[in-house]
Amino acid sequence: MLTPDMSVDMRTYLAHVELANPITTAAGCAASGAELAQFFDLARLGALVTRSITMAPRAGRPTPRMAETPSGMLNAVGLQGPGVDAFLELELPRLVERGARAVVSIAGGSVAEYTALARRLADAPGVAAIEVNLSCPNVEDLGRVFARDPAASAEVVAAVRTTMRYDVPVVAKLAPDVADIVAVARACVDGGADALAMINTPLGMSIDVDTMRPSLAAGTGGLSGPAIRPLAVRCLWQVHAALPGVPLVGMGGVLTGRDALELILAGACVVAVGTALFHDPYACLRILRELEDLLKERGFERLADAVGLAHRPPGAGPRHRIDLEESSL
Amino acid sequence: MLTPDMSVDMRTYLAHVELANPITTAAGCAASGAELAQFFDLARLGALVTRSITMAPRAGRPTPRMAETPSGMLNAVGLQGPGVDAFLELELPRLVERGARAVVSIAGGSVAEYTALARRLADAPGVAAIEVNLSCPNVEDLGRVFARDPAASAEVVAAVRTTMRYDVPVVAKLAPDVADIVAVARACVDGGADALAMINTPLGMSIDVDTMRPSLAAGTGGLSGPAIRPLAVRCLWQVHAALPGVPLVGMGGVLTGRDALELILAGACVVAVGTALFHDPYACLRILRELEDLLKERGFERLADAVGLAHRPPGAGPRHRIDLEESSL
Amino acid sequence: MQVTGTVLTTRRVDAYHALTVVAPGIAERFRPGHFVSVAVGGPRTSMPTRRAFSVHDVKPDYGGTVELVFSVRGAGTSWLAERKARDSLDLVGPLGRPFPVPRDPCACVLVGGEYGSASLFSLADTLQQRGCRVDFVLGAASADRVFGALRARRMGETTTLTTEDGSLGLRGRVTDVLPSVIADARADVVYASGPMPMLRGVTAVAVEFDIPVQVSVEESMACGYGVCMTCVLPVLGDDGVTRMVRSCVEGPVFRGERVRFEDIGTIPFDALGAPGGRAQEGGAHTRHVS
Amino acid sequence: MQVTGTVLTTRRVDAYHALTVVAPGIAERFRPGHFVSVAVGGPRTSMPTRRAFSVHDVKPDYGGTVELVFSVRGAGTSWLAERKARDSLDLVGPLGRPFPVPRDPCACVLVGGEYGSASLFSLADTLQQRGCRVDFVLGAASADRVFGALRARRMGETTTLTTEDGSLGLRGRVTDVLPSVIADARADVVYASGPMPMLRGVTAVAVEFDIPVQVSVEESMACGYGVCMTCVLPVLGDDGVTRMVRSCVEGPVFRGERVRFEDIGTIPFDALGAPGGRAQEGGAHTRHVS
Ligand SMILES: Cc1cc2nc3c(=O)[nH]c(=O)nc-3n(C[C@H](O)[C@H](O)[C@H](O)COP(=O)(O)OP(=O)(O)OC[C@H]3O[C@@H](n4cnc5c(N)ncnc54)[C@H](O)[C@@H]3O)c2cc1C
Ligand SMILES: Cc1cc2nc3c(=O)[nH]c(=O)nc-3n(C[C@H](O)[C@H](O)[C@H](O)COP(=O)(O)OP(=O)(O)OC[C@H]3O[C@@H](n4cnc5c(N)ncnc54)[C@H](O)[C@@H]3O)c2cc1C
Ligand SMILES: Cc1cc2nc3c(=O)[nH]c(=O)nc-3n(C[C@H](O)[C@H](O)[C@H](O)COP(=O)(O)O)c2cc1C
Ligand SMILES: Cc1cc2nc3c(=O)[nH]c(=O)nc-3n(C[C@H](O)[C@H](O)[C@H](O)COP(=O)(O)O)c2cc1C
Ligand code: FES
Ligand code: FES
Repeated sequence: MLTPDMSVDMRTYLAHVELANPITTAAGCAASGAELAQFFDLARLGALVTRSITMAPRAGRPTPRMAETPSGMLNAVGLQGPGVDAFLELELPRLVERGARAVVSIAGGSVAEYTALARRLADAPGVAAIEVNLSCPNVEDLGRVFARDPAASAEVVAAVRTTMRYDVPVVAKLAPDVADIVAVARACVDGGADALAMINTPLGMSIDVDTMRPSLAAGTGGLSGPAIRPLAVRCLWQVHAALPGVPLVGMGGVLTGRDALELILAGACVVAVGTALFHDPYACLRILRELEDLLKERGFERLADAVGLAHRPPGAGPRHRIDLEESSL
Repeated sequence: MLTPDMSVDMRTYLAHVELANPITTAAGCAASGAELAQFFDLARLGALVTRSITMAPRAGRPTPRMAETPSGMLNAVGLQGPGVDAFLELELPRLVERGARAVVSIAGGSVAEYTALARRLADAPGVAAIEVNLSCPNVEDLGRVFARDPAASAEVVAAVRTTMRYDVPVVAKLAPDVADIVAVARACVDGGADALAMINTPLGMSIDVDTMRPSLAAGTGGLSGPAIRPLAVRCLWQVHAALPGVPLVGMGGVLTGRDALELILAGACVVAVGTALFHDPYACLRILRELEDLLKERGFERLADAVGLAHRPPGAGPRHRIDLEESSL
Repeated sequence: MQVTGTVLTTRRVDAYHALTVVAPGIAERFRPGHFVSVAVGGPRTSMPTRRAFSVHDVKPDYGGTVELVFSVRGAGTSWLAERKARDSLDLVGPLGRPFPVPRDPCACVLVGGEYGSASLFSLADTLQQRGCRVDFVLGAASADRVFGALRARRMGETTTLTTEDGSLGLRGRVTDVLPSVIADARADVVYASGPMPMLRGVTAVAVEFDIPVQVSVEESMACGYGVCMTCVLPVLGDDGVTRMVRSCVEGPVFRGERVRFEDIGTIPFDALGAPGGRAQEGGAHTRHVS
Repeated sequence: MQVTGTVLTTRRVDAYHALTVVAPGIAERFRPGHFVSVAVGGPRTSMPTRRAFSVHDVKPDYGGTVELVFSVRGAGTSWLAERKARDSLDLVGPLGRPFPVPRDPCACVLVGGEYGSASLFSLADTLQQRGCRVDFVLGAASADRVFGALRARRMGETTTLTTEDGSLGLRGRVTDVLPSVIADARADVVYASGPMPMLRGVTAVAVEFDIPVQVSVEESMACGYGVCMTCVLPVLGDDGVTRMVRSCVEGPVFRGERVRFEDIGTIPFDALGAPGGRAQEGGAHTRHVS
């Protein structure tokens, strides 16, 4: 047991890269980092995950790009960003200067584009890890999203893994709207992923009953926020059960330390915060503090001891028997 | 335009079966109907959809079976029910006596079991339609859920369609946790489905951070309630766009007339109410009233004119251009 | 029935909050042991399931009021604790199977644990009106969590209090003192309301004395009126068959010896419809009777 | 900065609600044109995104208060309309690029539509302190939706009111009367806040008179401080390149003639990074400047 004044060892590992704590921003939810830096020192984050960087500058989707849904929001930003050259010239160096650990998210429309991005990033100083955003339409497969196809996901991951420096971990980011998340996870690990991040936003939609038209200009959009947390917990749980040795970055609707702990107990060793940042610029630091307090209350000396703990066979008693049948009924 | 005292024609068709109005209960959310009958006359519903009937009586899953999540709930009831014989002897006749239109939901673990259920129901008087719950583990395929596999879904639907009386529509009920809902929908229609119902509950999970164990005894459970409405709207939208002639039963987080209208504008001609019934036994009638008022306010003379209306090309102006790319980003 | 009631008063009672709500329709139909379910979080709440609470008291004021007593557990009860007089509250009730009361006068021991005692006072009233003797045994973890000790002392022939930390009454549990209370009162029947482990213990004592025991159970509930099937527990029927029965409509009050306490949280292998278990033939057996 | 403020007063002003909130840190940093974002729905809200509101007024009372004026649109503003004195309110602000004010005294026409006028009075104050002449043009659909007519009459050199139904002032729109107001006042600059179509019209008039116009736009916002990229609109940069810029940090105040009003809701084909459009070489061009 800890005494009240002892602190919990919050260090964690994203593959072999040590992070001072498990709380990061989620890709696309902290822009270039500069905005958050007005509020607090970015070095206090486990890592800052960048928006998904593309080869060319992208203007994104038309507006409205955002709609609120019950305990969630839909977005269709469409990867607006400056392109990899401007990112390397202007954004990444600023992050490094600020002492942030930078995880760079990349997005492409073909295996070749992901490879090209990896090549541009391979020698960039200050890339702590690469996160491969697989929720992009594959232009070579009728726009079918990579993340929905284990083989296509694996191909992208393998190409990036081969291209990146061996000491920079490659994290594959998966989406929940597939029939079998474990199959995609396994394919990515077989393709060389050092870690997996989940979940990206499932595809959703809302219709404005006054205009009688879709709320978003793009029609559909990604659903994020607390509404999807049960999907995130389930995906983490299934993947951690199937691939217990693979480090998992959990995200989806984390607003509080309790939510972060839920994802950690399911198997995440890193927790990313997205939509909550829109509500509270200090969300990451608050969540980190709350998480540490919760771990302390529960007698943990190290964060690492809580990772995946909900999987352990319980003390005894049939009340806690876990039956892993997959049906939702 | 309607004058304020005119009423909207709320009739709708589930395939060729006319329903007096589009609001039904969702399978498994109104038990046998007897409980709701204490509150209001079941004949006022568009239809009463029964719990999913199985061949043998089922005790269901252990408790806790329920956990609340942000704007949603998880359930793992496990199809507790009396079995088809008791259903036919005791429950269905009571529904018929009460003047309810009964849509009978069926669930099985193999194609043979679904076929056997259809055979038992084929000559039962008072079956307005059969809803085939495809979110069941297929014992012959390592417990893989039928709804996640287009071919398996189609096989079940074809078997039920062949067995049922030709004049009883067969509705295939789909789950959203697939990579391509349109592929499953198409397979079911090709297999003979007269209509499609969506969405069943996506698989979710929550972990109690105090006990540090899963909240549900079964570990995972189905997520329902307002949280999933954006997924329901998106599935309806995609399937209606791909298969505009197929009647769709929409469900997922409908609490109000506005929510029902949202699903109708996306393409549903029937709307089922599930979780809202737990909050308000009168939910169906209230939603029906609210829906009728909304249609009236918008100048509709017939419900049918609103079905799928959000798909129509808008008046003009680029603000409303809908871009149907599938990515959630 | 569903009622939009108005909060009349709010007060703190030791560790508990008490809310009195004007809800004539519910008050009128109330019988001891009934519960109500409350919508929490206001319009556009993120909490879609209602919360169940026993009715502590009904009064004729303002056409009929009901009083709930509760402790703050999670977000729903936190919200409820912030209600103020004149706020409105959406209630459904009265729900459930109330306590059955004996036709003829007899000696009754009423056992309450934590806020479980809240539902016993209206029962005691009814029993006394029928000429029954009533003895109370109330227990909790600590003094501030024993609900209704004063009222019990006023109403009961005897009142025995227990706390686990010894801060009020005897140190220990209600089951430690129950045998002597039953013996002294020559009790004919036991009524109990409180946490599941307590109900199990009370039932064991009553069985030992070979007297009937009525327990009011508490299972997680989504609907409260029988449609969701989430609140089940294994109960032995008159026909010797165990069924997973709904505690909201077949309960919350059950005959204690029929509840398979040791199997709660499981599907006993011999329950009707258990996986791999016996599937009864014929429809009649499959009705939920308990 | 994020502040948990306390509601000081609430009042109705015709079709609008006004809330004064004690929020010293925000009041202190405020400049005309700033906005704040408000968390709605309380703890465990089902509404995860904040709502943006212009700051109508700041006062030094209680260390500093801010006043918001709003109309009820959906669930968030309904919730806000129910706040009472002493409730607490979670605000982030001041946010955005405020109205730029001229160094030297000049003649300014301030045009407000609906609640858009709310942000013009503190601007008028600042302008008048710098010796500027201020003329107001306020419009709305109907009399009850014209905000601040009295105050404008008190402050402005002239005040012209328009309503679409003619219930107050002239029947018509602000753009119908704006040319003559500009001419009469020999205006050097126009400031405008209101619905997008109005801003477009006002900009066209100012362009015709060849005077600068500063418009405060209103786009759907999720974060309000630049991280979510949902609030963008096409704006022409100094370099002649159109970029999708964030109205929360690069705006909400823009030079009207730089905003491509006719293309709002689209990605203009010639915007930087438009699909199939030109992708600029080099990094420098890709910074958002406007
Ligand atoms: C028949 C019955 C009578 C009850 N009477 C009382 C009473 O008089 N006073 C009192 O303080 N409590 C009573 N309870 C327990 C009360 O319902 C829970 O404390 C309350 O639901 C917790 O809600 P929450 O939002 O604070 O907790 P949360 O943990 O946030 O609740 C989440 C969900 O779980 C359900 N839940 C959680 N705990 C329980 C529980 N113990 N029983 C049932 N559902 C639960 C809630 O209804 C909700 O759906 C009773 C329960 C039942 C079933
Ligand atoms: C910079 C700025 C200043 C504003 N100032 C005022 C003001 O002073 N007074 C006033 O009444 N309103 C103002 N608005 C509009 C105000 O933000 C919306 O009326 C409000 O967000 C609607 O919230 P709701 O919950 O009632 O509506 P809902 O429709 O339920 O809102 C759903 C979501 O859409 C967003 N949203 C909806 N409409 C708008 C809108 N017009 N602009 C931005 N976001 C929107 C909300 O923020 C929320 O995320 C301003 C908006 C901006 C961007
Ligand atoms: C506005 C917005 C933009 C996003 N952009 C990206 C992105 O560029 N790349 C990516 O991999 N995920 C992106 N996401 C998904 C988030 O990283 C995260 O996976 C998801 O939002 C779930 O977490 P949350 O519920 O905490 O937001 C975006 C999410 C939002 C809300
Ligand atoms: C407690 C519960 C039990 C359910 N049982 C069934 C069932 O037996 N068969 C079925 O097809 N769907 C079942 N469902 C799914 C619902 O029919 C519906 O598809 C889903 O809950 C989404 O609608 P809602 O958000 O309105 O609840 C069940 C849902 C709940 C919450
Ligand atoms: S609580 Fe729904 S059946 Fe008992
Ligand atoms: S509102 Fe988030 S970037 Fe402007």
